[in-house]
Amino acid sequence: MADAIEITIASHPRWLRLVRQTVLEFAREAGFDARDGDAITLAVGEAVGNVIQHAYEGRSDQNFRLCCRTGNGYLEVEVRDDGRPFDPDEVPDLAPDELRPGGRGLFLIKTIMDEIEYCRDGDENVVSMRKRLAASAPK
Amino acid sequence: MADAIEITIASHPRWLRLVRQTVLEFAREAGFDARDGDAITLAVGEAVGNVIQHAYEGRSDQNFRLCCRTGNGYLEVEVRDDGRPFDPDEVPDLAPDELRPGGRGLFLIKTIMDEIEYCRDGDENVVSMRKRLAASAPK
Amino acid sequence: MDINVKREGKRSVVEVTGDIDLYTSPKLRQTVLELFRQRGQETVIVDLSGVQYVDSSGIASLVEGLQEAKKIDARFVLAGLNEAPRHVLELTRLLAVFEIADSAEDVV
Amino acid sequence: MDINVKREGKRSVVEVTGDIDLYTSPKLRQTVLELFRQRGQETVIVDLSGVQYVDSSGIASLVEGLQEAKKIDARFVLAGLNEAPRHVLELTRLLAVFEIADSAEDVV
Ligand SMILES: Nc1ncnc2c1ncn2[C@@H]1O[C@H](COP(=O)(O)OP(=O)(O)O)[C@@H](O)[C@H]1O
Ligand SMILES: Nc1ncnc2c1ncn2[C@@H]1O[C@H](COP(=O)(O)OP(=O)(O)O)[C@@H](O)[C@H]1O
Repeated sequence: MADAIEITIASHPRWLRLVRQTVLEFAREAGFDARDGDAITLAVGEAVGNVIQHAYEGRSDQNFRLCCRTGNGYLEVEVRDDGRPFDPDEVPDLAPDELRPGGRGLFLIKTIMDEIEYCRDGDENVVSMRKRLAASAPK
Repeated sequence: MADAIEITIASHPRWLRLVRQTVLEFAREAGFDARDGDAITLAVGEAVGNVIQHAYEGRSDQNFRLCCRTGNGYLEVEVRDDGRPFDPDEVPDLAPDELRPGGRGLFLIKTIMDEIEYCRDGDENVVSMRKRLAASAPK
Repeated sequence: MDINVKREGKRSVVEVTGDIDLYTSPKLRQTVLELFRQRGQETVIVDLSGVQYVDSSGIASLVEGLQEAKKIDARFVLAGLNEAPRHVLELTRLLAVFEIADSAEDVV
Repeated sequence: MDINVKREGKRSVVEVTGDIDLYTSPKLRQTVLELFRQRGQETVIVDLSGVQYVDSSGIASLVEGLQEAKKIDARFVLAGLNEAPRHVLELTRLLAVFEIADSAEDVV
């Protein structure tokens, strides 16, 4: 069954937990097990954190949109903001186990999700992430 | 600090849990304690259940919108659907402890929330509910 | 929500885990009514110790269970109420209407 | 997220409860760096047994703690890792980079 939720939230980090709980519940209801649900939640949390920190440069009075869709054996999450444009190809690939504080968000998203795509839609930045449901865990 | 989230969801009861978790987290972050958070969650769950069951007459392929706002010492939740119009004044007040199965949803909403208002906005039904934060628990 | 029924002769314990809401309450309703109607149970205990949420449709299912029990002179007990389910029963003034037990084992 | 610091001489245990994310990690970072820089601690153990979620900003704070420890020849230990935080450290290949203990009491 195809199903979707869409949520608009202020760009304040106080709402990150709410984003995570919503995504986790969506992923679980879409048929992902607890471990995959936690990983998807982490990936989406990173994408939203980047929107707050980088696209909106820490401004907490902006809005972003989160859309979760599930259909035949997959989950798709889209995050939209109207902040600073962003080209992920300009970000250097760094080894995650190097001893420096930042720079592991995109790595985590890529590692966890099966597909990730950045694009610009009018004035909006759109990050789309997809994960397939393992054949063993349909619901 | 005034803050808001808005969420659009399919009218399938499988998403009721997600609605509740989102509302609970919003209420807690807005400063309500666990007991009040649970009660607010129940009231909103009843309002959304009524939209699914009555406004959409059980059809699970429609959408409804939920908006949560918090400002100086209050929480406001609005539920919007474009289903069948509804006038709560036509619903008889029944004693909740009478032995019949249904008819306790509106009673619970009214008991828990400080204010509740039904109105029609264009093609939409709007339920607005408000609850004040007790003076002892600001955040 | 998961339901696990333990039947011993004329007495059943219905162990519920998870939330009882509009999505899940039909299953609880059906389980309870079947135990009275098809299985001829004389006592049905609903063990709610694994339940943290009950909405008005859940209350409706429990009231139907109680109504069915009264009709056939059977016994219907709610056991192991957590805080939130207890609060809903208080708000709807039904706490005194049901037979309540601390746990399923307490019902003699 | 809540932080509770237990200091015994040159050794501190930083007990964290809740999620470590972009919202809360600055507090953890500050607590740890202060223990090394202002309090002259020789061992700082971060007890994560009350933590179910750590994001990359949380990882960043822990890495800064480790960097500071290395700089001043002190010891920095992560204790009581639950499954999700452990998984993040595995994914970022940092599990072998940190000193890990089952619990704060295990650190001798
Ligand atoms: N949504 C975004 N908008 C703008 N810039 C971004 C966005 N996401 C990532 N970036 C840029 O890519 C860099 C790497 O991101 P990331 O791997 O998440 O690590 P970190 O956020 O810790 O720096 C960021 O420092 C930032 O410059
Ligand atoms: N959002 C709504 N749209 C249309 N009708 C409604 C709505 N909410 C309530 N009603 C009507 O009011 C009645 C009482 O509602 P309620 O107290 O929630 O109990 P119940 O849903 O168990 O019947 C319902 O049976 C229905 O006829």
